[in-house]
Amino acid sequence: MVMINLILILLVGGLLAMLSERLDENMPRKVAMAAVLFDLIYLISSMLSLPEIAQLQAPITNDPSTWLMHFKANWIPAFGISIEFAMDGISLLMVLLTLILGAVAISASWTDIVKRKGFFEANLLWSLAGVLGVFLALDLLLFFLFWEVMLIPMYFMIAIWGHENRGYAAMKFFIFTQASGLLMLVSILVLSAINQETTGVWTFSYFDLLNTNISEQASYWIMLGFFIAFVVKLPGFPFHTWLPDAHTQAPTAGSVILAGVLLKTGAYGLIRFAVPLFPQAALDFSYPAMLLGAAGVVYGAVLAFGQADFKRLIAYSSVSHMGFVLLGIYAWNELALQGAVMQMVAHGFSTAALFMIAGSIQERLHTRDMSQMSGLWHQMPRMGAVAMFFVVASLGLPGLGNFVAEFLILLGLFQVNVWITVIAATGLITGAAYSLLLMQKSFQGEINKKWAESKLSDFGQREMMTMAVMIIALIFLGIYPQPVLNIAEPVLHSLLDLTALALPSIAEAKL
Amino acid sequence: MDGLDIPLNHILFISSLLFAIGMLGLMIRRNIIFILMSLEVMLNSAALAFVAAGAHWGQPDGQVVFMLILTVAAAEVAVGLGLVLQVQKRFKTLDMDHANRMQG
Amino acid sequence: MSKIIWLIPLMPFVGSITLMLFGKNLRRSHIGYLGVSSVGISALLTALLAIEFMQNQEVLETLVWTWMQVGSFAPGISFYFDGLTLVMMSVITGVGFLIHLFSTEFMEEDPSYARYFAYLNMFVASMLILVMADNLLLLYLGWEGVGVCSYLLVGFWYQHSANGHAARKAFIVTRIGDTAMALGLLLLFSHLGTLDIQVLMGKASQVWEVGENIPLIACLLLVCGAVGKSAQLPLHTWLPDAMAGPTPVSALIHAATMVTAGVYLIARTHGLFLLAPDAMIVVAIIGVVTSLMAAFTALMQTDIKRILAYSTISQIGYMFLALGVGAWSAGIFHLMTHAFFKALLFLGSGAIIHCLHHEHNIFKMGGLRTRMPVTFWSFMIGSAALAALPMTSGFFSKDQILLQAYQLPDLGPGLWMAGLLGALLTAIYSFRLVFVVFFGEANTEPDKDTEWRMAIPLSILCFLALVGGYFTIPVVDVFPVTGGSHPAHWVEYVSISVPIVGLVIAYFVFLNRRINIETLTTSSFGRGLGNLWLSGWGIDWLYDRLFVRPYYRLANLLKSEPVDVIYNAIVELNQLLNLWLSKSQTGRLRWYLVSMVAGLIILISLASNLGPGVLQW
Amino acid sequence: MRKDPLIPGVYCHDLIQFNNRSGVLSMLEIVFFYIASLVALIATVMAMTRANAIHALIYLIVSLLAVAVIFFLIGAPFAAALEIVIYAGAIMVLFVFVIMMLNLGEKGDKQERQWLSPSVWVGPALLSIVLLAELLFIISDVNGPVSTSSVSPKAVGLSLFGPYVLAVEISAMLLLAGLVGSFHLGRRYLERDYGDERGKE
Repeated sequence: MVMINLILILLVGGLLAMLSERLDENMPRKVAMAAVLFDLIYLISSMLSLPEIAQLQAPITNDPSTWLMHFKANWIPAFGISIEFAMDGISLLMVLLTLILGAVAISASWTDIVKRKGFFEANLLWSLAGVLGVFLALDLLLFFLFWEVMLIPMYFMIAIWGHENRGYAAMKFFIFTQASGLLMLVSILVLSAINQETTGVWTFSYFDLLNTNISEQASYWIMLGFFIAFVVKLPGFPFHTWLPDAHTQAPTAGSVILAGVLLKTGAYGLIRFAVPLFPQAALDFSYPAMLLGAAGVVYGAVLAFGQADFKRLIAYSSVSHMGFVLLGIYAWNELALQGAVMQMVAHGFSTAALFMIAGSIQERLHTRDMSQMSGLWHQMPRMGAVAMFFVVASLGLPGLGNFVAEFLILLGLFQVNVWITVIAATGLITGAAYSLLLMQKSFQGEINKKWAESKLSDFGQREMMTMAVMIIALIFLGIYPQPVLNIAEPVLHSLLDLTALALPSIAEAKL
Repeated sequence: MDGLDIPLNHILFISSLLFAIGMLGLMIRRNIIFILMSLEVMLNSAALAFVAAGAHWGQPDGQVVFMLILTVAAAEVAVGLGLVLQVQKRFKTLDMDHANRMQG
Repeated sequence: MSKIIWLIPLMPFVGSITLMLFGKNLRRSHIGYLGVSSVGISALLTALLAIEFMQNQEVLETLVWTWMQVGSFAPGISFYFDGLTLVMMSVITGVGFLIHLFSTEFMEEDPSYARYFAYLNMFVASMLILVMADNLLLLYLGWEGVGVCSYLLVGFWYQHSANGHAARKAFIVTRIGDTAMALGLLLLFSHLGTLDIQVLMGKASQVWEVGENIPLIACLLLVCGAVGKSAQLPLHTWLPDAMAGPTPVSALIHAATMVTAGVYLIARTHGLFLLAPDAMIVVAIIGVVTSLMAAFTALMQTDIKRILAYSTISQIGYMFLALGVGAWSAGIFHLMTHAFFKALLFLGSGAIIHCLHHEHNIFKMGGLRTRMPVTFWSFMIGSAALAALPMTSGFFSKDQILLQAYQLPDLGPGLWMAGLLGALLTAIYSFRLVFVVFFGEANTEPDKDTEWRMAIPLSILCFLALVGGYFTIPVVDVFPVTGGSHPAHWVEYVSISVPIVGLVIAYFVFLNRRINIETLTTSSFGRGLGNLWLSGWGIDWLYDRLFVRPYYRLANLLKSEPVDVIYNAIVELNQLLNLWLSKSQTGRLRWYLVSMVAGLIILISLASNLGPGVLQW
Repeated sequence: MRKDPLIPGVYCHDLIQFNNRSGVLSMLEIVFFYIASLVALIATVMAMTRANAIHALIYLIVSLLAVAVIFFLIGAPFAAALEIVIYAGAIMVLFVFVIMMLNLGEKGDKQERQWLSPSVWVGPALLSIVLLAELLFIISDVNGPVSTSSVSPKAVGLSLFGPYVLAVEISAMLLLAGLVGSFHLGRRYLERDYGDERGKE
């Protein structure tokens, strides 16, 4: 029930935010913030009351009763579709990340939305609700439903409140994700049909489908359907081209949510569905997948280096960073998976913060073109310092979250494939190149005369508070990541056991 | 020996001929009134085939479908003729080639 | 004492954080106190630790907390303290403290006073973590930390794009080495299952035989890291540019401490290198080639800081040579003495620059001997030590290195001779600097002389540069004993006399002008060679063509997203289809009818071809 | 025998048995059939080719009547009656009304003749012939006579309100829609007309 409440609070909160615009123009943002914070508190309090949180027993993947929470009710019993939610460590981490970044996103868009504020906040909250649903739903059709729920409000956010080229970006975003989502739907249906053929029962429950007996070839194709859907969202090379446009054109809050949370649903889907449901097929496919990941790392970094648009640069850096996640997942050992989970969290914070900075700059300068910036540090030292922090975080400075993630991924990957590791490691160098270029072009360098006269306001208290949350989070993740690792560990163990069970050859090789 | 009977395929043959003629009419006429008439012919030929088949099996279903066709024809003519009036009103002609606003 | 060892890096860290958060609201003097005292406390604690260590020779290991634990991978935030660590810590905190003190005067008029000390404190903290780390991952943390601080400090005056460029170059070039080093870490962990340095070296000697491939690769990867950080060939190009930062920064980071991190790394992991003799030879050759290359380059430079930068590269080359020939303690000893005299030289040049309105060109100086006596004497002592004139600190350390290099079988005499040539050049260029700057006619007038906050550090460093050679560094227990027999006496005599010869040459060429090199420098060959040396053997130019420009071109080529071509093609195909199909939408009823009938005909004929049963009843 | 009207299949079958006619057609009836067929074909062709709408309509009515005869001959008297009453009667009268309202006149006839040039109908005729050939090919292997037994209106009615009740309801909806639609279209025609005239005044 807790999980349904979590989603409902956001849905209702969105509705209230939309209605509250009639009372006062500035009411929606407050309502939205209250809803997200309430949701966060509610989540934490209900987590604390769980007995399992203390020891976090290893959940057995195909036994829902061992999970932190499990809820199941009939929805369309004739086809075995149910309302099934379950939460384990990874879902918990992702939900926490979603809610925190949700609050950040609302704070980021505190002042820059001028039209239809109520509807904006509503879309934001509904999108978050969809994301929560994705992280919690374990009935595959319900999962697909939420997959769409998070997509449509995001489409509106880009299409209505986006920047100059919003129509194109929104449509591109929609078509990419929708087309790949439909591919996933087909895969889900086929999987369920195959399961029905062998067992005689219609079911869409993850826990039942885990035991599906599929021929090797069929599982390969179905796995590809899932893979493409998730990799488009991730986004992995070469399905990433929607991302720079969408990120660049989206309003600040949209970029924050998109980069911080929505991309993670792809990675989550890979960890939760694409690999465990089809262990053998995923293993067969792991080499191309890792190559795609490495290509993403390098390609994203090179393209980021070539960009002149502040937000576009960050967007490509996301492509590069999420390439690491793909690598981590398909290396499929404990180190790499921990790294991938860590990267999901750390990248969420670092990129969200960078997008927020980009939004603040655009709000003040009305441009994202870096050739028109330069020397902004002089007028906005606080923003510059914060930007410097997140830039070095994103280039993987040890002691901050991203480094832990990338190092763990590389460490795990190295056991699997040395040469791909070497390729991916060059991402560290190219990452430094574009990150520092970003800093140089915007905050450092000669003071641009254009802005010398105009008074640019530095970060205020609200912004510094928001940034402080993320700075502390990243430092914490960087020097003491153990709590996060501990939460994810039992889940990853059970996933590894599950796939090892399905792949006796691997298990033997590991022994 | 109980005399002669009508072979089913003769009736179907006539039905097909009527259908083809109706279709030909449909294709060559530009006047909407004639188009509607052609449609009636085609519907009627289909009805003939149904009734004949029903008779072949000695079942009432053929006639039931005939009645359904009749209903469709009636409704279609009612609406269609209403449209004819509108077309005449708007375009001052009954030539359907003039009513080509639905061009892609 | 061992309980509070973690306080030593913490103090400057806290100082740095405080300055970052509240620097805006503090008074200038308070900022200075805070910045200097945080390092001062560390220095004091280090001194206490050193006294304790001298008494009981106790190696300390402290686990503060486990950084992360994933399966068997469990690096800790943990410190390891032995003689080597002590030497490094003393240099960092001691020299660091002096340079902080010097900076309070040097940076006095800078508007970003607090930011400067925040960065500098952060650097000291990172550097301390680097040398105190007991596992390679924590070392890597410090390693990258000093890299970022170096980036921040080189680009400290961010309003000049050139500084930003130099800073980025410094970071990215070293990052190349760092990445290789990270790969080395991965390799070591995946074969030995640990990153704890002591355990690692123990295990390595059990698992691997001497001369095996994997330790060789691992060592070479570590060497790449060391080469990047310590500005050795082929990754040395960042260091001369890094002189764009404030001069005390150059003294601390780019002379005394950070650039020697590579030397420390190799010395720290000597257990691995002993398993890979080939790697050691590579280190020795890199060292000697670098030292020669840099020495030739230093001869031609006109910017006072660039001369010192190349001399730093050259001196670190000596340290690498020492490491390569297995003269571990000699290398570390030279590291220490070099820290003293090079910090002295840099601070001295800082004093000159400070008093001469930021003049860098040595030919625009001259005759400063009488006007800036403190600086003159510090330069004299520093240059003497750098040139390794007898009885100075540099003499003892460099002599040790050369003698031990000579003893290496096969390559030894060759390395020794190259080293001697380097020493000769060192003496020439260092005294060229002294003679040009302090003697002759005055070209500019200093508007002030140094105050006490500059003078005291200079004096202390003068003292250290003179007597540093008499120290014994407590690293006997750290390194295996190498080199037993003494080489022939003539070797020693030659080693001693070479710097003096260099001094004499410099005297005759640059001061007395008895030897006229005009004809040589104006000949086309001489000029060409001179230009080549001036540009640092054209390596920067080469890298620019080989790597930088192609990368820019690649990024430019790709920036419009070539992958989108595929998706745009799909879009265009759809639009084409749409256009084509919408043409068939004529709006003429009869046309639709005819096409419907045609379609019907085709369908029926297809269906009847599908075989019996489809249209049968 | 007809006690269980809720099982329509059984029921209808019984009814057919019950109403079984003597069985055999006379020679005359066979001849009638072919004559009626010929009339239907000729009348239809004429209807399709007339220029004058009213003439065409009358040929169409003839064709429908001929089809009604065929219905009667093959034992579907109810269908025959409906064909005459509704088709030839009601629907055709509708046509007549509309044609009268449109008031096409001589000009329309001339126009029609012009439109009926061979260049217009050769292509469609070819298509029609091909389709016809296909249809004939398909029905070529249909064998057997039409049943000689007549299916009574009662059987049809029972069948309608038995298994086909859903279809009846759908037809009812359809008719309703047709009613509303034609009313709507027709009323607007009249209103506009009225409005235009008023505007002219």
